[in-house]
Amino acid sequence: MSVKLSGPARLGLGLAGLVLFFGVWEAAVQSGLLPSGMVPAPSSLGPAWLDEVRGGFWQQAILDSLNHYLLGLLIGSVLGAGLGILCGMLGLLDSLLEGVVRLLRPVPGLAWVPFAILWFGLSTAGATFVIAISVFWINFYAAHSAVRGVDPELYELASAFGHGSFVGRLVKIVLPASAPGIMAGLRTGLGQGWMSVVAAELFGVPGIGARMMQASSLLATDVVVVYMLTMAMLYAITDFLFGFVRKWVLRWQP
Amino acid sequence: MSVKLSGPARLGLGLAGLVLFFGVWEAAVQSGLLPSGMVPAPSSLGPAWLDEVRGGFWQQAILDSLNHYLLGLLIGSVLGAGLGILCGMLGLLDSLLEGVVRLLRPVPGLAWVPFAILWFGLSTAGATFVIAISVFWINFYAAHSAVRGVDPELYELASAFGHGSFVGRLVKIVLPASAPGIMAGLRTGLGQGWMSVVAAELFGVPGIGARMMQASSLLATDVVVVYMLTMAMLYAITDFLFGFVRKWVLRWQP
Amino acid sequence: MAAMSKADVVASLHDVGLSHDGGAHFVLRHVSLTLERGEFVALLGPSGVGKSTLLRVLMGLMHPTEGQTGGSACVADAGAHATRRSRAMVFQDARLLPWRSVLRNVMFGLEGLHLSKSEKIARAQEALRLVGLEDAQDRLPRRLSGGQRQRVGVARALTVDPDLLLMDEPFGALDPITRTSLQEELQRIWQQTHKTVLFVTHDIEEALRLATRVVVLAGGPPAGITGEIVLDMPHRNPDTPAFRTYAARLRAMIAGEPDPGGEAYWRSAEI
Amino acid sequence: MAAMSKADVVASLHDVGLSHDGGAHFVLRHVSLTLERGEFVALLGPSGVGKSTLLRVLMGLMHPTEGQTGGSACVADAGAHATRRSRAMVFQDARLLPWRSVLRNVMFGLEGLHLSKSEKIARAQEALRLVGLEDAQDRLPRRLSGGQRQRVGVARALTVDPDLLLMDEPFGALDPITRTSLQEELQRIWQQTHKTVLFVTHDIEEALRLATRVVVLAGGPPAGITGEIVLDMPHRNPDTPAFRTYAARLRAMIAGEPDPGGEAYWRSAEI
Amino acid sequence: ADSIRIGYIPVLGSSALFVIDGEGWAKQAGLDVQLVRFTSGPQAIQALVSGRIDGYVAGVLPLLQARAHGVDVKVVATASIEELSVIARGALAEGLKPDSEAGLTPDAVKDIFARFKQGQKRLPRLAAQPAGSVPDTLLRYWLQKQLGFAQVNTVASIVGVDIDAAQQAFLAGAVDGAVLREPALTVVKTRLPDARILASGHSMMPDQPGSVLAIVKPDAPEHKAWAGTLTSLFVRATTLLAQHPDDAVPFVQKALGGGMLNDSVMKTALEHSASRFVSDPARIVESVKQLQEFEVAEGLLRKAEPVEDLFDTGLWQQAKP
Ligand SMILES: Nc1ncnc2c1ncn2[C@@H]1O[C@H](COP(=O)(O)OP(=O)(O)OP(=O)(O)O)[C@@H](O)[C@H]1O
Ligand SMILES: Nc1ncnc2c1ncn2[C@@H]1O[C@H](COP(=O)(O)OP(=O)(O)OP(=O)(O)O)[C@@H](O)[C@H]1O
Ligand SMILES: O=[N+]([O-])[O-]
Ligand SMILES: [Mg+2]
Ligand SMILES: [Mg+2]
Repeated sequence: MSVKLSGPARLGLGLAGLVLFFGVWEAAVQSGLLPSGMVPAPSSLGPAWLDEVRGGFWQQAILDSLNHYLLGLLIGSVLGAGLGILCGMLGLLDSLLEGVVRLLRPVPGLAWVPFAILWFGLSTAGATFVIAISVFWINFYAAHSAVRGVDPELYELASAFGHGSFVGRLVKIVLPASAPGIMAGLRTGLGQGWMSVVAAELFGVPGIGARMMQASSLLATDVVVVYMLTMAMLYAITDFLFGFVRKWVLRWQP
Repeated sequence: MSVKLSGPARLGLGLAGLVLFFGVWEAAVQSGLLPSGMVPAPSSLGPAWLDEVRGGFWQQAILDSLNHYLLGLLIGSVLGAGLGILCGMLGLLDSLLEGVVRLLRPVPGLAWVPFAILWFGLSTAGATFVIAISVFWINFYAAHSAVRGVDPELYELASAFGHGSFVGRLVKIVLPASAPGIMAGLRTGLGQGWMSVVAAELFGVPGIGARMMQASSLLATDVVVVYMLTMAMLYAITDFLFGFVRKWVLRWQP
Repeated sequence: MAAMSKADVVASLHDVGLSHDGGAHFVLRHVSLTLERGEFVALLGPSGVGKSTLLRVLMGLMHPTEGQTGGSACVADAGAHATRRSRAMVFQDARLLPWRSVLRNVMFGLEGLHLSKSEKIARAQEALRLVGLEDAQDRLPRRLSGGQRQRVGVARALTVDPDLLLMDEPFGALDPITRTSLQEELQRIWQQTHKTVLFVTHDIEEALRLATRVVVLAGGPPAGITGEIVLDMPHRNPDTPAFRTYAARLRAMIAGEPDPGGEAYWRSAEI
Repeated sequence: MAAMSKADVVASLHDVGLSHDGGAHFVLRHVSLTLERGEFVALLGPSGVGKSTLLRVLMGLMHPTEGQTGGSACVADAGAHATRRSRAMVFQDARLLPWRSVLRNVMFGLEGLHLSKSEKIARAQEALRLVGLEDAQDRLPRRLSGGQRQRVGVARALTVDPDLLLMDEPFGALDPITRTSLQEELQRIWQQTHKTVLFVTHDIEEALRLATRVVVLAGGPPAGITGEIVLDMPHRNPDTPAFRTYAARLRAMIAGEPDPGGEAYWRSAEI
Repeated sequence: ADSIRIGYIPVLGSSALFVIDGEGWAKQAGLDVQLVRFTSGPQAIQALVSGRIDGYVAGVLPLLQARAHGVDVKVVATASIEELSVIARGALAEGLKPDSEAGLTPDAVKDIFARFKQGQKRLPRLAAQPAGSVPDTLLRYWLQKQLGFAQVNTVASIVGVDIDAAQQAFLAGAVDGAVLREPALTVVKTRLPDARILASGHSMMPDQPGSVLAIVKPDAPEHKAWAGTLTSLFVRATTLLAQHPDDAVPFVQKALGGGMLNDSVMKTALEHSASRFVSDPARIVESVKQLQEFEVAEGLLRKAEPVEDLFDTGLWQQAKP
């Protein structure tokens, strides 16, 4: 039996872990173990952040990135999970798309950047496209394998009680039974979306990623880390908020 | 009951889907529906590929990329799945690392590039690092949630038959029960690895990604697509090979 | 009873064979069975002989590898304005949906029927009351004991008010008290509504207490129907000689021996 | 029997209480039970009363919320060179590992014991033979019928040759023939090896056929042990008056009525 | 001996390196030179700061950032001057003659910007490299100091991307103008005949500093051993490029063309640039000073350092032709 920890205990441990992490890092920089040119000291991050906030860059970068993040996430998640569910349920469609999926899936988000530029220009639409594509595949595969993993005995049950039609199976069995997997995919996509923000902004669309690259080109590693942490924070917030949705959807789980 | 397709039927349908895909694409370009400057015609890909092969660029790019792909994949998968399993089983460790994980997880692979250059220079090591990081998180989360999803009744079973120790639970229950999830993570990581190849090569380490970006700077969309497809092919091969491993590991599954 | 009109055949199997591997090995073969309206048929047979498989075929969950199925319940399912279903099944494992509360598990079969929400709830609650779980309606399946889960499965099948009720060892995990009370409920429902029931059980006494006819599946693989007894007992008391004779005959048939006929009682009593 | 030495207490519960929610609602309370070496105790009780929970506590899978556990089997598990385990359990659901073949499921409990690979296989095959599944050893659990799965669970527990064997409705899904044969096997093994067995069943006849003592869990929640009968029957024939009297007494006790004592048989026969 | 790692960016300004490499001069001189490609100058100094490269051939300005971070790196020779031009397409090139290059006055250019804003109802987008790079700084310098716009962001929106991406964005029409170097200039002019030069290298800034050869810690013993040799090879290669550009085509083609550019494009680009291959570091000291002041004013640098410290002209003096 694994140790069951209470909520506050978990939180406390999590914070302790963070303190440890930053403490070791600061000590390593202070003692010269890590050269300060290569890694900023955690204590320098506060001032760097304040500078960015005072200049208004930080707020603006967040707003800009949120914009294409949210849109790309929405489009990618809905299409990805939707198609994943359909392919998981319909063997015929699955087989038909299998080749194309195998062909397109491994094309990296970044590799789409040239086409994003060609098709959408250096616009938010291009960034949204790059984010949506990377989120799409995560959700597609998560939904697909969750649906494939549904206990076939439950389909029997659905047939036995008048829900043997496609819609019946979808609504009564597939969606709830694969909800844990789909939710896991959505959650992973949430993270993947933030990761793609940097790729999407690499070609000049303003936002956190663009600002991060700008700072790195000026060797301002402290500002780079400020934006890394900003992303972590935004991810944590989106993940936290999604946690409520997930908990509600999966409230039947132990 | 969903349609069960035989192996050859699936393959045939998959090929039909591909033919349809390329056919529609070619027709769209030929008819001028898609401007040829923005999308290359599929028929132009063959010549473009031959040019690359004759110049020796294609073979060299593949060798270069394979090198850091395989190494990054190995490191990222082993560490990610390993830590994911440990955190899934040990509530204490999980709680302790939770904060740090939340902090580091959302930092995009690309955002590590500046540090990869700083820490590892421009060797393959830098590229390997970027690939390993992105593969790491996929495997970490997949393993973590697979282990969390293990039916607690199976732990009871293990305890009842003398396998209640940490190692007993790990070997007898956790690894086999979470194998489907871990395998899914490894498989996703396999794809993610190829995606990160582009990011890893963005800062000049030679390989497929670098070559792709070079082509895109000349709007050589046909060459860009040749390398996109090359990646798809390499992914398909790795995925196919992994399929055998997966099938063998999960041979008990329906 | 054999002379009933065609409309009264609720379900039938004609020379059915079934194989899990597309014909290489048959589980069942040459099985013919006719269920007439109002019959209560008990299906007995050794473990692994194919009883659950037979029920799946009757429920339309599996297509027979050979032979045909027929009968009023097997042809048409409930129409657009139906408030009931033609068939329902109690699975051998309770097979509850883990994400639904007990009440919503019971309501599963009602969804899609032409009923208001409150009617559905009322019917589901009534079914839960019949199986003695009215207080557990908001619990999730994993919070139930084994027998409680099985009873939810029974309630779920009863609530759709089917013509044909297929029950795969529904009372297997119940204590005698609960079991007796559910047997009595089932008997009452059957008498009042003239449902047709096919009931798999391993308990010969249970079969004799409830059924109008007992069918024995044995032999094989492939297994077939090796015997059938139409029960002719006004009082179903286990202590009567008639009851004991039937029990001994069935015991022999399940073991694959020839039907010992009416003399069997005294032999069996020596065990 | 009460005057045995301490070493002969294989397992015991002292005033045990158990709550699934940390003390808000108790499932069991004030339960004291002592299992002495060589006893065959049947545990009866209505559905949902806490029988499986009680077995979990005895198996050490749950810590009692109140009270203590003890006894030789509950204290020490097999040492480094052990070739057997002190306790084993047959779960109410078969609880097989879907990724292991039947044989390897049975071998589950042998792993970690001081046996060679071939000894393990031989022991597992012997156990499978006892439950009549020697031909199914390479199948995966999902290819088994309900009763076959349950028998694999029985084989898995038998094969570790435990001092204390906890069985949670092990024969529930079996047909009478298989059931009787397994009962006889179990009886034989028990007599030869002097194992201590705690056996949950809903079948009073089964309890009376096998047990040396019957314990009834009822009432509540929280439930407790409401009655106990040490059986004193040389011949376990269901048709003898002694057998019927015991059956009637137990039926009443499970229902929560006071023990009617020896007179009960005639009353029960009227049902 | 350990190999000498030289970072470079894929522009014509780095050609001297390709010549040294291609002719095999380094090997003859007993040096093991390894070329490491970066996608912009700022990218390269990240490796420089952590000691991953020993030498650097790219824009001079990112070196100011490196020095500000305490890295002892010195320019020992110039590679090329007046490399960068502003090129425009579409509405931003409207009405310009193909040979407009030399003749545009600041007022004429201001007019073009004003017309664009009026006609397109938006600001023109101009592609440069990341902040701190020569192209970015120079573009801003040109807009503010040469054209006299007070506020850059009211005239144009500048996007800082990699060299490859800048070229692609311009070709694809995702930007209206770009600050490009050779061979990109020749490539885009060949591909887009209606692209027009808005400002030549000279008119952006006379003696505009471009690519330089810089060496990390040139006085450290382990670097001193080869710094002189490398500098003289570099000077020799630069002279060859200025005098016989055609001889360099195969080497440059191998390094930059990657099989995707044909020889004639490379030849045109080299010939066009011949006069700009200048190796004397003294030539750009003044202009670097101006640009440093400009960067300080722009907030890209915290404070100005004596520019003389950035240069080490001694090696060039020894090697000069
Ligand atoms: N999915 C399957 N694939 C292959 N064989 C199967 C499958 N399901 C069942 N079987 C086999 O078919 C036979 C009949 O199984 P079935 O479940 O119908 O038996 P049953 O009579 O219900 O037994 P029990 O009383 O033990 O539940 C068994 O031998 C079983 O092993
Ligand atoms: N995990 C759990 N959480 C909360 N309540 C539980 C849990 N498991 C069982 N219960 C409750 O505890 C009580 C006892 O359950 P238990 O499984 O021990 O009953 P049982 O006597 O074995 O019943 P049955 O004969 O039906 O198997 C039941 O009321 C059940 O609902
Ligand atoms: O060379 N630069 O990009 O500065
Ligand atoms: Mg069955
Ligand atoms: Mg139980």
